[in-house]
Amino acid sequence: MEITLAHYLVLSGVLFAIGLIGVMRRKNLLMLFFATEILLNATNIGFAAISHYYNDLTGQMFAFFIIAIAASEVAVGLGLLIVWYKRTGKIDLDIMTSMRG
Amino acid sequence: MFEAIAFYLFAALTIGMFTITVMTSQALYALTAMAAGMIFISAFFFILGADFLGVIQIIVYTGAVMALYAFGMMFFDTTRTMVEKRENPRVIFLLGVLAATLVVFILISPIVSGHLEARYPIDAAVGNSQAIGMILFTKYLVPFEVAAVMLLVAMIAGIVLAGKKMDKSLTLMAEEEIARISAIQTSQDAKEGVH
Amino acid sequence: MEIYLYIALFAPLVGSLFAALFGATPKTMLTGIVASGLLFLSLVSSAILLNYVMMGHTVHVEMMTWIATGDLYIPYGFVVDQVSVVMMMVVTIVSTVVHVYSIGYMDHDKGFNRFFSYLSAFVFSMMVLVMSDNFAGLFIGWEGVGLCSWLLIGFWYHKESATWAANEAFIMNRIADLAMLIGIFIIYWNIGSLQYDVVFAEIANLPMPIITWIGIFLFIGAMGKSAQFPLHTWLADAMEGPTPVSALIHAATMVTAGVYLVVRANPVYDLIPDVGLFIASLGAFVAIFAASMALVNRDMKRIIAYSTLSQLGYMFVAAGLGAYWVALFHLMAHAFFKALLFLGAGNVMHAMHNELDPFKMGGLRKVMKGTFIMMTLASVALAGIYPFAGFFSKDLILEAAFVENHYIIYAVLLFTAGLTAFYSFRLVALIFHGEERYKLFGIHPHEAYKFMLVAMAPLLILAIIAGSFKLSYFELVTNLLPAVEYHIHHPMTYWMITIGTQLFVILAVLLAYKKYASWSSVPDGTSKLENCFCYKLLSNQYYIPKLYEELFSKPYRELSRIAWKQIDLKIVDATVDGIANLIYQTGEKTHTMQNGNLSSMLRWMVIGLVVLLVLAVAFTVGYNAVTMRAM
Amino acid sequence: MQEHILSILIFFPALAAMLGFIVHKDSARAYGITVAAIEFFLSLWLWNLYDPMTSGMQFMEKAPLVAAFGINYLVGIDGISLFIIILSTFFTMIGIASLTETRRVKDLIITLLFLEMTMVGVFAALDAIVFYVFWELSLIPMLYIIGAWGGPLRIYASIKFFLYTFTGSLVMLVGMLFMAYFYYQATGQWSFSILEWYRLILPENFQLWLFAAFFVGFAIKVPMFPFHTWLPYAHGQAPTIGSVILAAILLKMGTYAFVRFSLPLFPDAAVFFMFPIAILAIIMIVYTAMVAYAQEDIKQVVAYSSVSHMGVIILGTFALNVEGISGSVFLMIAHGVVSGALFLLVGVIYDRRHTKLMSEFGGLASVMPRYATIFGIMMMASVGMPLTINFVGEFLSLLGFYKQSHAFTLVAGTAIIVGAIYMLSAYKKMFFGNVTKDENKNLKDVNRTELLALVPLVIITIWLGVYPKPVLEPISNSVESIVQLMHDKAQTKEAQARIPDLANQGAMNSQQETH
Repeated sequence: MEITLAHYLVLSGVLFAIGLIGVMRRKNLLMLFFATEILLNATNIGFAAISHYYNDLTGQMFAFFIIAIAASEVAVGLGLLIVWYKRTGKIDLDIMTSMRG
Repeated sequence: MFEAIAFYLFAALTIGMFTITVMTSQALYALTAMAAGMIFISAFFFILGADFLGVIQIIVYTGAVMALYAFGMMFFDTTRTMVEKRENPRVIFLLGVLAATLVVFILISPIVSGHLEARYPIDAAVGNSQAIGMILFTKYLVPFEVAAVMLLVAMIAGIVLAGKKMDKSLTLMAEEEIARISAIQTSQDAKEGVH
Repeated sequence: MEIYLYIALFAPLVGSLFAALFGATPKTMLTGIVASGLLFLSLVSSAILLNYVMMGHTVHVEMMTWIATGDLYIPYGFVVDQVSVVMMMVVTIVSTVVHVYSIGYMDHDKGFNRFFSYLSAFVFSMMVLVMSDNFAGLFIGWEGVGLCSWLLIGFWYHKESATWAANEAFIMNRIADLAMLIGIFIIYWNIGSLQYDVVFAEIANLPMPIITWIGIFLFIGAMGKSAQFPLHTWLADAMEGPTPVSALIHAATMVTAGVYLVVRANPVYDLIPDVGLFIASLGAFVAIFAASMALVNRDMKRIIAYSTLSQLGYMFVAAGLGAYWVALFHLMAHAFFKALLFLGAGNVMHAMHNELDPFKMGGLRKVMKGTFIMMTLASVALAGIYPFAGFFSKDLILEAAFVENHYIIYAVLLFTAGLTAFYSFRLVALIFHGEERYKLFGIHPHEAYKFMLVAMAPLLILAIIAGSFKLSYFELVTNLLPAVEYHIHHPMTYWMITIGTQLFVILAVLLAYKKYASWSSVPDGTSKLENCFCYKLLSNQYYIPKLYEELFSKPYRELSRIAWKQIDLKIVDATVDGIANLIYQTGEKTHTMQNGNLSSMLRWMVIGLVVLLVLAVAFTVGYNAVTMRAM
Repeated sequence: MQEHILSILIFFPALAAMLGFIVHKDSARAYGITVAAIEFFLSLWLWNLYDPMTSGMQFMEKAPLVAAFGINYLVGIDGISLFIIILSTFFTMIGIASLTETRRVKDLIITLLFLEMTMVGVFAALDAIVFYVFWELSLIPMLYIIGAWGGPLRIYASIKFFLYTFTGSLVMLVGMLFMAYFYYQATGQWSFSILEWYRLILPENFQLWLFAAFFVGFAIKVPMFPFHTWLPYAHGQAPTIGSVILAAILLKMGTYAFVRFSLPLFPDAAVFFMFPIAILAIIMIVYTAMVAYAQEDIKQVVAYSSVSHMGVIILGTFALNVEGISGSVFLMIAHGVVSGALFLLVGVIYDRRHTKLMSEFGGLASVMPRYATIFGIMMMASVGMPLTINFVGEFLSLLGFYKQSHAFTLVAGTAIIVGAIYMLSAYKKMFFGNVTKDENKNLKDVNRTELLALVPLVIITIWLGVYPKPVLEPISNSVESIVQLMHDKAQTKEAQARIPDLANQGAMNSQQETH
């Protein structure tokens, strides 16, 4: 049974969907971050798989940069989260309504 | 055959772990499942021959990122059960499933595949890490440097944000006021240190 | 000779501009004298041109281009030929007299200078009208006289009735002008030129329906200016203007422009006798229609205006029957005695402090001998009694109708001639004879200035002797117009008809004298006669003005209001605002989407993603389907 | 300098406007008048240099902007645009000279100078993108003028004006882009040059769609019924100077664009849509004339009369023959002069009485005789009295359309009747009768400044009415080339029949004669 690119892409898609569900479902900001990490990782699998099956390193490069971005995102995001927590004492998404239109 | 077994095994594990991450109400479970999922993903990278990426995945995600989250959780004290108000869980699942189906449909449909052509072919003669290094420091040098700067900025931003008083602006304050605030700050820090 | 043409044409314009320079300053006698002098110059030039034309020449100049685009070429071209020179003479004579007369008549008016400016401008327009060598030039004059008529009817602009009448005249003329414009368009697109000579040379080659349409539209144009039914109501109302204006514009010149147009366009109307017959029938109808309204009217000027209308009907009968030279002849004679009549009426008005009701006058012949003589003679001329001008011209029309075998028209005209004599002398009798009823109103009448009477004298002479020009006139104009002689060949019939007409007319005169010469009281609307249906019908002008008011003015006003308030604001604009509001309301309603709640935003984000994905799939599937089919 | 005169004409006012910011506010007026006068004399010089016998574009300048997509700064003029440009510079000068506004004069003058740039730019542009840019830019100064110096409802009016016209222009932009794309498909090159588009023959169904897209933009600008409702608000709220420029120049952009774009690019579509548009034009003429008659505000009367006259212009344009189009272009200028003057005149009385309601006046002829005279002359010009400027245009427009449809022309011709009705009754209400209101008894007649602005307009009105040749001849030459182009491009039988063939006309005429 040959594992084809499609298998990886389907897996990537499924993981992405899980991440999406998490994004929508979570109200706790920290948990929300977890869900975004899942999204990023789902794409990473896709990139790596395409890179492999097409014999091209570009995909891996992208995955690499995505990891770098994810890392900085966590750093900045957590920093902001701390600031928010200091001001309000909560990290619940529902109280963040200052962007009301 | 081996590859297939490994793929299905890790796929099942990854999906399971991430599902726990998303669904559990225990923050600690979520964190742990997440870390496990990350490691399982690195397994795919190894299967796909992207050794360097796999290593990075383990180091950066499981090592750095997860550790950060762990610290964060301790700081926020979210170790206990979270109470989250949910609206329309069905809609959420519907949307997720719909998105997944569409993405999968797009990805497996053989439209794009025909036109792809390797621009930076993997050279079988050199190892994965070496090949990555060669491309990273030639073609992707500028993005690499930018990424480095970005990480630096992110680091500084993280420190500043975590340490800054959001309601006060030092640039707008008079000298004496800054002195007064810093005095209060030190005394507070001292008290907290006692606790 | 060209220099005389230019002098004749532009001297009035110079006079007008000169007077306009003093428009805002208080009265100066200078303007009146200069304007009159310049008009006299124009008269002299016209006379020289007449002399030149009598010798068998014509003058044709092209001053410069007016409009030239595509194939259209309209120059400022002027022609002095046998027809236009007659008109020029009529216009300049009457207007010179009226100018001089006005110096006295407008003596006490604040707008003295302004008046002369308008009056001379009118003469200029009229000269353009008659001298132009193309239809567009004619239209310039046509509109120009309309404008001046508007200015002059509304000269006393503080009077509501005067300004109303001015606007009515202008707008009614505009209706006819539109038809005239359409007639010009038809001519242009079928012939490619508007020059008279080209048009008249080519007209016979056109298909019959087109010639008919040209004839009809040009005649509708003429109907407006000449106040033919149903566009006649403005003429009586136009009497709101100063009396010299009525004399010049609404009796002698402008209103006859329609007749001039038909005469000028005789090659067109010669080809369409059916339209000609219609014109003649309408003319006959207007003749009797207007005369009947004059019978009972109690406004001196309106009576004369209706008589003008009636005489215009006569002219159209002649023109419609193809007797163009007769029409033009009657036009000329009529101009002289009708202007005289109006000027006399002006004297009476002055004497009576603008009282217009002849029933409030009476016995004025004692104080106003000169005016009395002039008006009586003018009325005699109007009634067509031998040997005055009216006899020659009006009798010719009757003869023409008889010879052409249009006996109904003939009978109508004959009867109208009797009516004419009756109402003319009713007026004369009421004003100058009988008891001095004006004393009841405490008025002290006085005769007008001497020089005014002197100024009127040329008209008096012409009203008496114009008939004697008939032969030389005939020789002159038949160079251009069809030379049809209308003679009843049977001498017996001829004499019977002529003498019969004369007797009938004289009988009418005597009847009028008998009934009105010893009138003693001022009717107050209670007598039996005044309450009978016929009287009311006639004195209300057959209720036509009222009908127009109800049928056109009011609905138009109402419709305009609806168009604005209901359609424009409530439908058109409301639709636009509705669309804007719809968008705005959509924003209002959906802005809760932007409630700032991050978790709902995230959900929207996912929905957006799903939508994009669906689109992507749909497009690719669709694209594939198309390419597959293409393959 | 001669070869760059158009660029100078376009950008000199903008440059002057920017320099205007550093001018002291007390001398702003003098500065504005000087700049506008220089600009006006430059445009007169342009006329002097213009060769009236040539029908094509003159003073062309070209500089690449986006070479890859064939977008160039391409300007040039022919007889059609020349006089509208002169009209623009003239009215800017007159407008600034007669300013009576006291609030923020300097800003107003700067805005006007910017507006002048956009106006000249629109009429000189030969590249669709450049045209579009100037077209849209012209909205902004006008938006300011109405919004900042307008009446009590100015915000509503200015936003309505902006959004309405802007929406239309966007549809037009889509049309332009598609046109360029089609050009690319047909020739393999991108081009936005109108002159190159002229050479392209489009299939009929494409023409219909593109015509419709352009039509939306132009029709709202004109404004054609039923897109006209922004105009009364804009006029009602705008200050005098705004109304003058709006009526005299900005509306002409729409009709000018019909002549420049719609006709030569889509001759078949123009013939196809001729009668629907003629019906709209007739509704404009008659219906808005009726609406004008019902107005109580003298400025609204003039505003609606503008719409009514624009109907005649549209009708002349879609006559599709030399007489009609020349007439309509001439009428654009005529209507610019006359309606501009009428708005100035309304401004005169508004300055004195601060009301525009006709019921507040009455008997002004005896109080302000000079004012009444000038108003009367302009009113008569508006009514279409021969020997005034309007008559030439109206006569030719109607004459032209008569060739296409007799009945329509007859109905449209009622313009001369209904026009007389509302104008005369408005004049009567304002000037005739006795002075009933005490406020009106001591009104001052027009002063020297106002005369300075009005007398040239009167002179032009009569001069071009008596002797239109200097203007009509270049217009007619250029129009002939457009009509010939349309005939050559026409594909459908109907279009070929309706658009005259000037080149072979001589031959045809002689043929007719032999028959």
